[in-house]
Amino acid sequence: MTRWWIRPLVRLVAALLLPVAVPAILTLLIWALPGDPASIICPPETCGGSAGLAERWHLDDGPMGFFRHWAAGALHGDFGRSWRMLQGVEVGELLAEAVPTTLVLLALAGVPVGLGVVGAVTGRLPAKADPLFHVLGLMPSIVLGLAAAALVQLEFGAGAFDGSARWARLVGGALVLAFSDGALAGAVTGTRGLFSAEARQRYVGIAVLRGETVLSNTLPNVAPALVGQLRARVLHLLSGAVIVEALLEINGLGDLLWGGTIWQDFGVVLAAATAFAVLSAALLVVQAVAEVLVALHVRRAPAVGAE
Amino acid sequence: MSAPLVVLQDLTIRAPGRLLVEGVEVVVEPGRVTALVGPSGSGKSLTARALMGVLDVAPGLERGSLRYPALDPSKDWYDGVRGGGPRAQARLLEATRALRGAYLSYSPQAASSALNPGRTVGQQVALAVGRRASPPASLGAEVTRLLRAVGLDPRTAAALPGELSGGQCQRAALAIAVAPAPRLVIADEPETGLDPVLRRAVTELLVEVVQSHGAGLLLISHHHDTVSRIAGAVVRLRPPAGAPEEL
Amino acid sequence: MALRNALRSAGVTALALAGTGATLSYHEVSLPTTLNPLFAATMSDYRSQELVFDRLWFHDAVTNELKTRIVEKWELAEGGKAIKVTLKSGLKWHDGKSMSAKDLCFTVRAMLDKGTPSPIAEGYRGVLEGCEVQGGNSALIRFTRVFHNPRERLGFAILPEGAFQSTAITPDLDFSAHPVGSGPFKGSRGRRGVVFDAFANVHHQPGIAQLQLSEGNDPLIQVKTIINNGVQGIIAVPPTLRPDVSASDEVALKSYDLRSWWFIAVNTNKGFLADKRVRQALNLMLDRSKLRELAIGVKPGEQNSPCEFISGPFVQSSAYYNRAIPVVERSDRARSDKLLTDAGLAKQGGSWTWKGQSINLKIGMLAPLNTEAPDLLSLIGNQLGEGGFKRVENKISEDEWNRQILTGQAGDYDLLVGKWSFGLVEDVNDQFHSRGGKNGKVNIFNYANPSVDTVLQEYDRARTDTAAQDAYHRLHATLADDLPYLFLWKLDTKSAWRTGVRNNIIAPYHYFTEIDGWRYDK
Amino acid sequence: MSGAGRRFSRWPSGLLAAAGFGALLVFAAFAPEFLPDPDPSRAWQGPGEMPPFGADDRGRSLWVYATQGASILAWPALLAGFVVALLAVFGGVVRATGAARLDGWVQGMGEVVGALPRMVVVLVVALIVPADSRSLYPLAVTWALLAAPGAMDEAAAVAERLGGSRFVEALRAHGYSAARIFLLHIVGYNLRPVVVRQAAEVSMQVVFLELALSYLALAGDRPSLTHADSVMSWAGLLSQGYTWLVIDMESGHALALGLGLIALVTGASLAVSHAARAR
Repeated sequence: MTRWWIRPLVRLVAALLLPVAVPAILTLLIWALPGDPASIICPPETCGGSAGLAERWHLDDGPMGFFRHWAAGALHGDFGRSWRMLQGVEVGELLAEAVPTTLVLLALAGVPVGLGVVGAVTGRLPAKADPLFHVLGLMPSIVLGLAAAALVQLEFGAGAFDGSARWARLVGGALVLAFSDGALAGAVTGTRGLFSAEARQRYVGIAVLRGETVLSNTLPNVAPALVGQLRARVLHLLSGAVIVEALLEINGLGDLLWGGTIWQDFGVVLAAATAFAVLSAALLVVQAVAEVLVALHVRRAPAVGAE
Repeated sequence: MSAPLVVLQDLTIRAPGRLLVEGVEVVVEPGRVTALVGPSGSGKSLTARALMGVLDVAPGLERGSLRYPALDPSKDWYDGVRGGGPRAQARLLEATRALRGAYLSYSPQAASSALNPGRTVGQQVALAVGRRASPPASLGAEVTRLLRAVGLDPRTAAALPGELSGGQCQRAALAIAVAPAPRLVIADEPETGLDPVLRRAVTELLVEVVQSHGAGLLLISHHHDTVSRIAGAVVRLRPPAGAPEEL
Repeated sequence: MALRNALRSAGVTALALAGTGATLSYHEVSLPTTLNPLFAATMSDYRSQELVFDRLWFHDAVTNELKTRIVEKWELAEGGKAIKVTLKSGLKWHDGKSMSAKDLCFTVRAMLDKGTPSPIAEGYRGVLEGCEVQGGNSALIRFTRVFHNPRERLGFAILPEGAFQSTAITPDLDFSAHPVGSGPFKGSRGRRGVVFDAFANVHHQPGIAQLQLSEGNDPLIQVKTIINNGVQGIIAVPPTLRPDVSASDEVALKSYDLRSWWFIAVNTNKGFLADKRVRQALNLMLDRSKLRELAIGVKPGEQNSPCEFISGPFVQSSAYYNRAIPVVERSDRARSDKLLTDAGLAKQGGSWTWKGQSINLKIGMLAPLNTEAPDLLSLIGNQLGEGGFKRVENKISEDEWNRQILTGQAGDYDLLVGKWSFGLVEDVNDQFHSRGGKNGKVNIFNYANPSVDTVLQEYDRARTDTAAQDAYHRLHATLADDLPYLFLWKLDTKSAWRTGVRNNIIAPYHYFTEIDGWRYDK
Repeated sequence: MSGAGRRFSRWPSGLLAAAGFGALLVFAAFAPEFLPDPDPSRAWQGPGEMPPFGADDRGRSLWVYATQGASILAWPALLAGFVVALLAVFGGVVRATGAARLDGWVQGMGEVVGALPRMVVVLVVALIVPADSRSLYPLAVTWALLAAPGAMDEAAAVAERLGGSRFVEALRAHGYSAARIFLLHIVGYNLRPVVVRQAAEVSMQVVFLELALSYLALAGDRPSLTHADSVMSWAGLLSQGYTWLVIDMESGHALALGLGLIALVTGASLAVSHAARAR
């Protein structure tokens, strides 16, 4: 307990590192690929002479120069334009649509997961239900996703993306995210495990003899582990969003990344991957802050000495 | 002569296939020390818990009555609990919650593992003080007073149980037990895990602190010397299975 | 099951609703990669751009005669090395500004500008020399030399000067997604589709208010969708699914001749494949009838099949096709084995080896071809396998194809299955001329054959159609013998449109050239 | 997951696991190297007409899908499981030895690696693998490396519950050799359940990953990211089955087979974890 601040600190450092490291590594990859970067980013057949591109995109200054320019632009919200996936469209514009969409998707997926966690903490959700969640959780997202896609297609038609069709895709995707690949099951059993283990501690029984409640004693003590688990869950959902969005054609970050990858549109991939890194970093920060708050709460003591 | 703090009669608790305690009678008068003695397994802790309205064995309470005459001479808290099984016992637990840590409080044995490791000692004492009917003018000052009373440096208020020695924990637990200014303190083998010198100190401190608060004390112990030295009344438990009684 | 059916019936109505409103929605196999005519790479690009832009000259979809919608009058100048063009007056761009000769010359200058990284522009750099405005609506366009068909060389789309900062036009401008044209529709590319809104003009009065283009992947589902009126059109219906469409009274198949032909390019620079006899052997090893039957679904001896075999780089209906050269339909294992043995290959344990090394053919195919001819790659692979060749099979994405294959960086591939579609000009110089300078720009395996180059130059120099045809007939003969490609077939392309869509004349290649006349009553 | 399982014998689940993975490897072993020619006249035939599993839309036996799909998956999935197991053991042992500095580094690295959304990294790796040498191996190993921090954490926690280095000291006092302590007592007796479960889960995830990537490639009519195009992934079964879902093509049996194979993998992975837990 003496150096309680180390873990949060490590997390904060990691959080600072991620959004820089991810695009930096990607940049190196562009140069690691065979062929010259310009023609990798836009094949000569569509972009003709790549010398012009190299200059436009600062590809001729080597990886460092390119990354400097890119990062400088990114800091001002200028991610350049899409070369291949959606030629001419500002990548920033794509992000502006994708990030909120993915956040909504995660939020929707977070509802059942959150309810599961709360249910497990308060004991409202009987442990008897766990096997059911487990069976559901064994389903890979691709299978549930296909079912959801089929429903959307049957209900709204293949080409429908706006209005209620958009929401149907979002809600469908969220449910797939929440239930497949053990997301909900993991959250529920994980939380339950944490609390039941803590509730078995002797001090809890004694606290009851003092007329205190179990939760008021266990909650602060499991909070750090709980926050850690929740972060892992959200990260899991975030990663799952790639497949689900691509499958259900939801205009989110995951789909953007998928599109960027198959079109080898590095501008888009860079931006999307960085956005993912930022979201993940934000989660790290949240966890670190939560840990600090808990530590401070634990250390709280009435001002003594005055009599 | 004022009313007894607690009157427990004919306490009979059954676990699957065997009796745990049978026909136990306990009366604790205010201002005096009552000792609950008996060999291990004779149900001392069980009786103490039953006396606080905490019954957590199935099928559980078979016979008996529990009264807190100083509060309400007529009310038998076991009404509707006898033979009621876990559900009725859970109801009793809820019903008596307000009393625990207020009217009567509990000082555990092996306190180092009995204190919440995630809360400073000061915070735990403060929480207990907070359960008084009339809160003190200055919480900080009251915590300091209590810590001093049990012979702890007020600075230990900022310490977590893990950072204290066994003896310090025992003292802290005692402070927590008396903090709500209870009418009755139930001390469960407070000497356990302490060396003879410390053991004596702690029990004497216990009696002194409790009596200075004008409360009654139910002391659970299997140390004859302690009991004979401080107890005004002794309740002997013998294992219902008829195991040979100590003493 | 019951739920599924209930949903399906609900789905059908939902699909039906999607088709209502004053819009015509249709599926392409893939969305256009850009709406900027300078960077068109796929057929879907060309089709979409035809809705948004006017080309200076185009071929009539029915009579195939050369036509224009925006030229008032024209005359050759400077002894045929230049052409004076006068544009019609009152032509408007989609942003309301009026079109003038300045825009025409801007387009020419943009294409000549080296800062415009456009392969299409590069093609014109060999043809055009410059352009000067002569009065408000007239411009003088100069050619690099005298052409026998000068106006046919002017099939480019006109771009608005006002929409660009400079003549150096790059593909990443917003123009690629939200172009300003003078065509019948104002186009806007979204993440999931393209919307084209009718734009009335002096030279365009489109009869349809809006077109909605969306991507339709599984062709089977596309066909079911159009039958349910989920969309009103499908651009490409694979031969195997055409019977399903014909079976419906509400949907009609519409033929549009892309003049596209399929081939297997052979890596003539790689070891044993450099030997002509090996290529001939491979040519004889293929059972084209079986390939066609299993991949396209053409029964042996079927009349007016959508798929005709070819023996050279033209479709049989073309004037350039040399009918004297027979096609190879069936395989002739005995002859092919003999040719291979003569070329120094030896069979060990049932598979061919060369100089003691076992041969492992690396075969690639342009992935989207699989929609038109399912399993073609594995069918070809299996036939070569039966012939005694080990092999690896890879599909190649359109992007990868453009990036690696067409730029002559096909690397260690041995055989590549692909397709060419001709535009206005049936010109195969880029495919077969040895690479260098402006020549052989899409020469896949960098095939180099002096006698072929000579013939191609003759075609280039030809001043009359007959001279050009004569050159290409000889080219056909040479290629059929030297076999840098194993020529497969011409596969005609069919669209499906709801019968409610009337007067929908479809132009070869650019498809929507006659869209003004289309009508749709629900 | 907990106590309940311990009462069972290891054998039934062990056999089930062996059967599951055995089937997978047998399928893989029987996989034809190339797709056979289609026979359109037999399209959509049911298992009755074309045993054992029926035919696809081109009249090709679904047996080919099952076997070729397995040949794509089996070894990469097992490799991924092995990598995770190895790293988890490492994590556990490091904690047990009480090598604080190394442990610190391991945790720090885990923090960073664990914070990367897995699919994002996998896609980026897929992006740089040359198109003509596609295979599931690089993606599987990447996935394993990304999953490792979690596994190492859990293993370390187990070692910690044992009492970390004190546990080792205690056993030393009993005169056990270091090898015996680490291999048998720490890894064999205590880490086994966690390590095996993590490995099994990751293997299963790799299978699902392949299905997802192949399906998306198939749906977009693009070359696969995970295998050569002369073989068919199980994703082919799902996309065939999808047409049954949306347009009622007679391809229900394809979907059933696809789901069956997924169930096989899931069951095997569960059984392995259970066997490792059982006494």
